[in-house]
Amino acid sequence: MKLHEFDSKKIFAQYGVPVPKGKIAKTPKEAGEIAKKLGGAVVVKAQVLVGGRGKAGGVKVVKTAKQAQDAAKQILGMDIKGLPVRKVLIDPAIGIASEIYLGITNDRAARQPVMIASAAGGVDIEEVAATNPEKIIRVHVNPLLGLQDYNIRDLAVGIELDRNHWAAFHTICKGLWEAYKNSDATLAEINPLVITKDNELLAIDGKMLIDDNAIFRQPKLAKLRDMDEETPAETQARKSGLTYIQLDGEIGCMVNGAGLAMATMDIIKLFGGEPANFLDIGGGANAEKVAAALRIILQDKNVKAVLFNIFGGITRGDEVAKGILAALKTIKTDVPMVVRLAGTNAAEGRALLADANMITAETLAEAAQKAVQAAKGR
Amino acid sequence: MKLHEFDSKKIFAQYGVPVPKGKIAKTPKEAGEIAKKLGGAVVVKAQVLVGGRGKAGGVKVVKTAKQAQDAAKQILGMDIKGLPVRKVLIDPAIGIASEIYLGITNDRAARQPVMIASAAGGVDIEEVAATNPEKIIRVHVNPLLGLQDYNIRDLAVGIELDRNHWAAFHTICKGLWEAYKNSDATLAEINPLVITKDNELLAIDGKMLIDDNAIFRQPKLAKLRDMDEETPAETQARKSGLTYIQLDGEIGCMVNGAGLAMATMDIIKLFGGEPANFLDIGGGANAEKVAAALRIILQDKNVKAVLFNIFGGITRGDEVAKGILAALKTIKTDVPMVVRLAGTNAAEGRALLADANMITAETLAEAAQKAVQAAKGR
Amino acid sequence: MGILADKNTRVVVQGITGNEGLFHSQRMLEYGTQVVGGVRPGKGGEWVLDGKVPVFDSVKVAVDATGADCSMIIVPLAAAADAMLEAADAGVRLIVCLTEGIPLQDMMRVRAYLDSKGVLLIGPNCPGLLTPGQTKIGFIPGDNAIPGNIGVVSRSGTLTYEVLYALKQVGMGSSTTVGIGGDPVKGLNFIDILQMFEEDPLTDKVVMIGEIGGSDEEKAAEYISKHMTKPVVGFIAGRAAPPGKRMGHAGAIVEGSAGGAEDKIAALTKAGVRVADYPEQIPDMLK
Amino acid sequence: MGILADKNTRVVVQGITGNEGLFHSQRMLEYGTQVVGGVRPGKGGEWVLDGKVPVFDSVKVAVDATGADCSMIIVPLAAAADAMLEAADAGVRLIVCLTEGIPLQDMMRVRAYLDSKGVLLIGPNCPGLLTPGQTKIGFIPGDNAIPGNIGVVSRSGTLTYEVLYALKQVGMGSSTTVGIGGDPVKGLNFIDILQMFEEDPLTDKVVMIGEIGGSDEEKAAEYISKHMTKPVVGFIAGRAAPPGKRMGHAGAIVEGSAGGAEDKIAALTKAGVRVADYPEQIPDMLK
Repeated sequence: MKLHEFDSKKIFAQYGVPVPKGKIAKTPKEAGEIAKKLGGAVVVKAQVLVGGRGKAGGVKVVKTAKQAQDAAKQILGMDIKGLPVRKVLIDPAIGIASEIYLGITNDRAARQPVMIASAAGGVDIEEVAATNPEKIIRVHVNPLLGLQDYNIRDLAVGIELDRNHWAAFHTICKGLWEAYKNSDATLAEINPLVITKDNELLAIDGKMLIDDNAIFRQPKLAKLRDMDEETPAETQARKSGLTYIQLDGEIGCMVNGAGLAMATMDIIKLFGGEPANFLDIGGGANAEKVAAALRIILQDKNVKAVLFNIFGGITRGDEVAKGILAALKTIKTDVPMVVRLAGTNAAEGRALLADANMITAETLAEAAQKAVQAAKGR
Repeated sequence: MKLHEFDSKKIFAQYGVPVPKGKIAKTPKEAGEIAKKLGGAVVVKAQVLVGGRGKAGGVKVVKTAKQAQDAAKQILGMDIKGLPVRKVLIDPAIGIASEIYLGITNDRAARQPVMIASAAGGVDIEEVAATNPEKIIRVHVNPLLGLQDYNIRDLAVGIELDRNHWAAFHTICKGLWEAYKNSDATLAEINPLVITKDNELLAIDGKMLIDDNAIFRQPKLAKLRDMDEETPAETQARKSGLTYIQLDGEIGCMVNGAGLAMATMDIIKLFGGEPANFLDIGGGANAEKVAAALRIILQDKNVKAVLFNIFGGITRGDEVAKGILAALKTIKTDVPMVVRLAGTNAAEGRALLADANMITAETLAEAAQKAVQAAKGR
Repeated sequence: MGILADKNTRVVVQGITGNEGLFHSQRMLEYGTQVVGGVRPGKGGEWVLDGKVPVFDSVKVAVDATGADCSMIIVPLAAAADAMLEAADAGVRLIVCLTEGIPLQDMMRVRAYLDSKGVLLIGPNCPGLLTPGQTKIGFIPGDNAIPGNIGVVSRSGTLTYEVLYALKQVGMGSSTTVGIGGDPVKGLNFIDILQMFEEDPLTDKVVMIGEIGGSDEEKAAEYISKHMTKPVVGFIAGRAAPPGKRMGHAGAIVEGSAGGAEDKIAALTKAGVRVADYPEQIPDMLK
Repeated sequence: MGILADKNTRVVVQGITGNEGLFHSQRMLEYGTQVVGGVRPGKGGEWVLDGKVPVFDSVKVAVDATGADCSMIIVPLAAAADAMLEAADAGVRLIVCLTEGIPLQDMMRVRAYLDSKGVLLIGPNCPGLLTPGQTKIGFIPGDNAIPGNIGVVSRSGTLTYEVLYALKQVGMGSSTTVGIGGDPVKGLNFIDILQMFEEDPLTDKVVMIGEIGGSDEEKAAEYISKHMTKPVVGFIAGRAAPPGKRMGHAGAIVEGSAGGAEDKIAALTKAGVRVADYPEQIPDMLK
C-alpha cells in the first residue's frame, strides 16, 4: 500500500525527522488560505500515488497566496498518469543548498533491510544508480540488531557528509528507521533530504510503502489507503479476499494459486488468446468467494469467455462448483465457460456442473485451447 | 541501584501492568488523608530498601482512615535493619484469591535474561526455590529477540495458570519486560502478583534494581536514588568516581583495581590485621582522585594505619604520590602510612614521597606486615 | 528416503486444533506421515483425530514427549512468526510453515534467528513437502504423485500439483517434492534444494518451477551451470504478466527490468536447463 | 606464538585519537605490536603517533585497507557496545574491549551477536592480552613480564600485573597472559582460555586468578578436573570481603551462599589446583 507524500512526512515527523510545516488543501481557496498563513513563497504539490508529477506539471513554486490559489486551481484539475489529483500539499518554499537521497527498503536477496544514501539526491535515484553506482551508498541492517550507530556513520562517511551535519543526520536516520520498522514499511524514503541555505537538514519530500501483509496490525495506516490506487473491481476483490488484476484481453480466468494463475494466463497467450485478468481465489476458497470472483470477472465487458482452472489441494472441487452455480443464479450471462477441475473432490465438482451447460476439459492445454476457440467464436 | 516499591510499581504501571491506586505519605496526617480518599480498608507499608519489612512490623492492614494515621505514625518512626522509614505507601487493601511470583533478572551464566514465575508467590521466593524447585518456572529470553509470546505461554502453562487469566498475564509479562528493558534493570519483580477475589490480576508489590552501569542513560531513574542506601562516605566516594565500602577494621586501604584491592584486604587479614575498608581508585586515577580517597579513609576514626598498594598500569605512580602529598597538605594526621608502589612510574612516585615520612615496602606481603605492625603500635 | 524427510520423520503440528490443522493432519496420517503430536497452548492433555494424536501446550513439551524432529506450522497469520521461533527453540531440525501472509519484517527476523540456530525452514506460504510413498508434510495431495527418481522443487503450490499430476499420468514419479513457497523472504531456496537433489542418490533428474519476480531463478541457473550434473527441466510462470503489476505472490513483482520471465528463461536455458512452455510438456521433456 | 595473538597479529585501535587511545597505542607500538590503523569516525585520512598510524572512518574501511585481524576498543562508555558490533561486522577475528562500565543488557545483546558471527571477544572491562616478547594488546605493562612457559588467565587487572611481576622476579615467564575482565557478561571465560592453554605446545603450567562472585571459578574447576593435564596454580581474591557487599567489579557480588571465596577455593582444591594465599606465593608453587 502506498502512502501519500503528506502522510509519509507526517509519520516521519512523529519520529523526529524535521519536515516543512505545510498543510493539505482540497480546494484552491484552502490552498490560498494556507499559503497566506505560512507567508512568503510556497510550493504547491499534487498528492498522487505515481512518480513523475514534477515533469507532469504537478509541482509549482509561487510567491504569493493569490498565486498559490491559482496554482492549486490548475493542479487540482489535473490527471497524472491516469490518476486524478484530489489534494495538494502547500509547503513553505525552502532555500536549498544541496540535496541528499535517504531511504530504507528490504533487500530480499540479503534478507535484510538496507539503508541507502546518496549525495546526488533530488533527481531520479534509479538513474543515478544506473549511471553512477558509486554515488549510491548501501548499508545493510541486521534484522535482529536493528539500526546501529555505526550503520549511520557508514552512511555519513559514504556520502562525505560534512561533520557538522552528523548529529542531525543521525537523528533523521534513527527516525526514518523507527518509522520504517513501526509502520511495517517496505520502503521509507526521503528524497530530497535537503541541506538548507540556513545549514539545516530538512525532509522536503517523503514516500512510504506499507507491507500489505502487515496491514492487519496497522489499523491507523490502513485508514490512509487511497482508493484511487485500485480500480473499483480490484477494491471489491480485495474485500472478498481475492487477488484480482484487470488486464486488456478477452478471456477471463479464475484459478487457485498465483503460480497456476500465471501459468494459465501464459498458456492462453501461447494458444493465441489474451487473458482479461489475473485472478487467484487463494487456497481453500469456499462457494461464496468463488461466486464473488465470477461476478467481478463478468463485470468486465471485454470478457468473451471464462476459463476456470482449479487444481484442488486445499481448495475442493465441489466447493468451487457450488460457487459457480450460485453465481450463475444471480447473473444472467451467455459468456461461454470452460471448466477444468482436477485434484481434491474434482469428480464431485464435475458432477455438480454436469447440467450447467459448461465446456469441460481434462488438461490445462485442452482447457486453454477451448477457451480461446470459445472467445473467438463470439 | 534499588528502587522503592512505590517507584517500581509506578514504572510498571506506565507499561500497562495493573497496580493498586495507592499514594505515598511522609507524615501520619497525609497517610490519614490518603486513606480517607481511598475509602475502606487500606494497607500501610514502610518504604525501605531492605527485605523483611513485613516481619519487622513495617506493613499493617487497617480498616479506617484514623487507624491508617495511627499505623503510619508507628511505622514512620521505625528503623528497619538499620534504615530509617521516611515514607509509607497507602494502598487500598485487596481481597486476594491467590498469589503468583513474577520476575525478570539476568542469568549471567546463560548470558540471557530469565523470566521466572511461580504459583507459590507472596512468600519468600528464595525459600520456595530451595525447598520446592519444581514450583519455580524459568524461561530464558533471547537478548536479540526480546520477550516472545511463546515465552509467556511457557510461563502460563508452567504455573498452570487458569486459561481465563492468560490475556491479562500476557499484558503483565509484556509490560514487566518493557519496564525491565527500558529501565536497564537487573531485576524487575512483582511479588505477589495476585488474583483478586474479583478474579483480576493485580501487582500488589514491586521491586526494581537498576544496573549501575546504565544510570548514565537513565536520568529519570537516577533522580529516584535513595541516599539512605549508602553511608555518607560512600556517597562522597561515588561522586568522586571511587568505589568505597566501609568495614569494621583498623587498616585503611587504597588500591588500584578491585581484584588487587580484595587481595590486599585478604593479605592484611592473613597477617593478623583487619581492613577498615575496600577502596578501589580505579584505572588511571589522577592526583585529585587520590586526595579525595585519602580524605575519605581518614574520616573513619577506627583507622590506625593506611596501606597504599598501587601497581601502575594505567595508573601512574607519580600521580598517586602527588595526590597523597596534596591530601596531606590539607589534612593533619599522625596515622602511619605504608606505601607500596610498583609498575608504571613507580620510581618517580617513590622519589616524590621520599621526604614525606612514610613507611615503604617492596612487596605486597611486606607492605601488609608493616601496616599490621604500625596499626598495632598505636 | 527423501532429501528432507522420510517415513521415520516425526512431525508435530502447531495449530492442530484448527479446522485446517485437523483436516490436513488427518490426510497426513492417512498418507502414513508420523504425526506424533499437536500443539495448541491451553489444550495440552487433549487428544484429537479419534484419539490418535496427543495435544501439547508448547512445542518444547511436545518435542520432549514425542521425540519429534520436525514441526509443521498451520496457525493463524498473527501467530506464525512466534510459532517458528518457538519451534526453533524447541530443538526441531526442520520447520515446514504453511501459513501465508506473514509480514516481511517478521520473516527477516525469523530467518536470521533460525539461521543462527541452524534450523531448516520450508516456507512460509508454501504447500510443504512430499516424499511419495513415505511422508507428506503439508498440503500437497498425495494421490497426485508416485515414488520415482525425479526431484521437484517449486515456488508455486498448485503448479506443483499440476506437474506431479502430469508426471503420474505417464507413470513417472518423484523422489522428493518441495514447495518452497512464493514469499520474498523464506527458508530453503532453489539453490539449497538443488544441491540436495544433486547429492541424493535416489534423484536422477530434477524439475524446477519458478515464476516472475526476484532473482532466485537466475541464481539457481548460475548454480546449475556450475555445480549440477543431473539434468534439470524448468518452467517459469508469468510470461503473460504485464510489468509492474503484482500477481498475488509477494515476490511476483517485476522489478524494473529484472525478474521478468524472459530473463529467467534465458538464464536457465543458458545454464543448460530445458524450459517448458506449459506444465504438461514437462513429462515428455524428462524422457 | 601465543594462544590468541602473536607478532603477526594486525591490530586496529577503535578510539585511537582519545588520550587513552593514543597513550596505550604508543606503548603497544613500542612493545612491537603491529598497530596498523586506528578508527575515529570523521577523522579518516589523518595520521597519529608521529605519522606512524593511519586513522580511518570505520572499522570496515580500516580492515579493508590494512588487513587487520584484531580490533582493540578503547572508546568512551556510551560508544562501546556499538564499537564491538561494528568490529564484528567488519570481519576481525578477535576483539579486545578495554572500556569499562558497559550496561549488562548491552553486553548480553553484543555477546549473542558476536557468537552468531563466530567472533572472539576478550573483555570488556579488562586489561587485554600479552604475549611476552611478541605483542601486547591492551594495558598490561610489558616490562613486567618475560617470555616463558606459563599461561596466565585472570579476572582482575592489577592482580595480573602483580603475578607477572612476581614471576619475573624469579626469572619465570609467560607464554600468554589474558585478562578476561571482571564483568558478569563477557567474552572468553576461564574455560575457553584454559582449553587453549591445554592445547598450546608452548604452555606447560597455568596460573588462574579468580575472585568472589558468580560461579565461573567453580565451572573452571570442574573443567580442570575433567580435561586438564597441565598443572594449575590458582588464587582467589576476596576472602576478607563481607557477604552481600559489592566490591567494585559488577561480578564481585557474593550471591547468597554461592560465589564466596571459600567455596571457590574448595572447588579448585578438589580439582587438583594448588591455591595460593597471596599472589607473591605463586612463583614458588609453580616450581
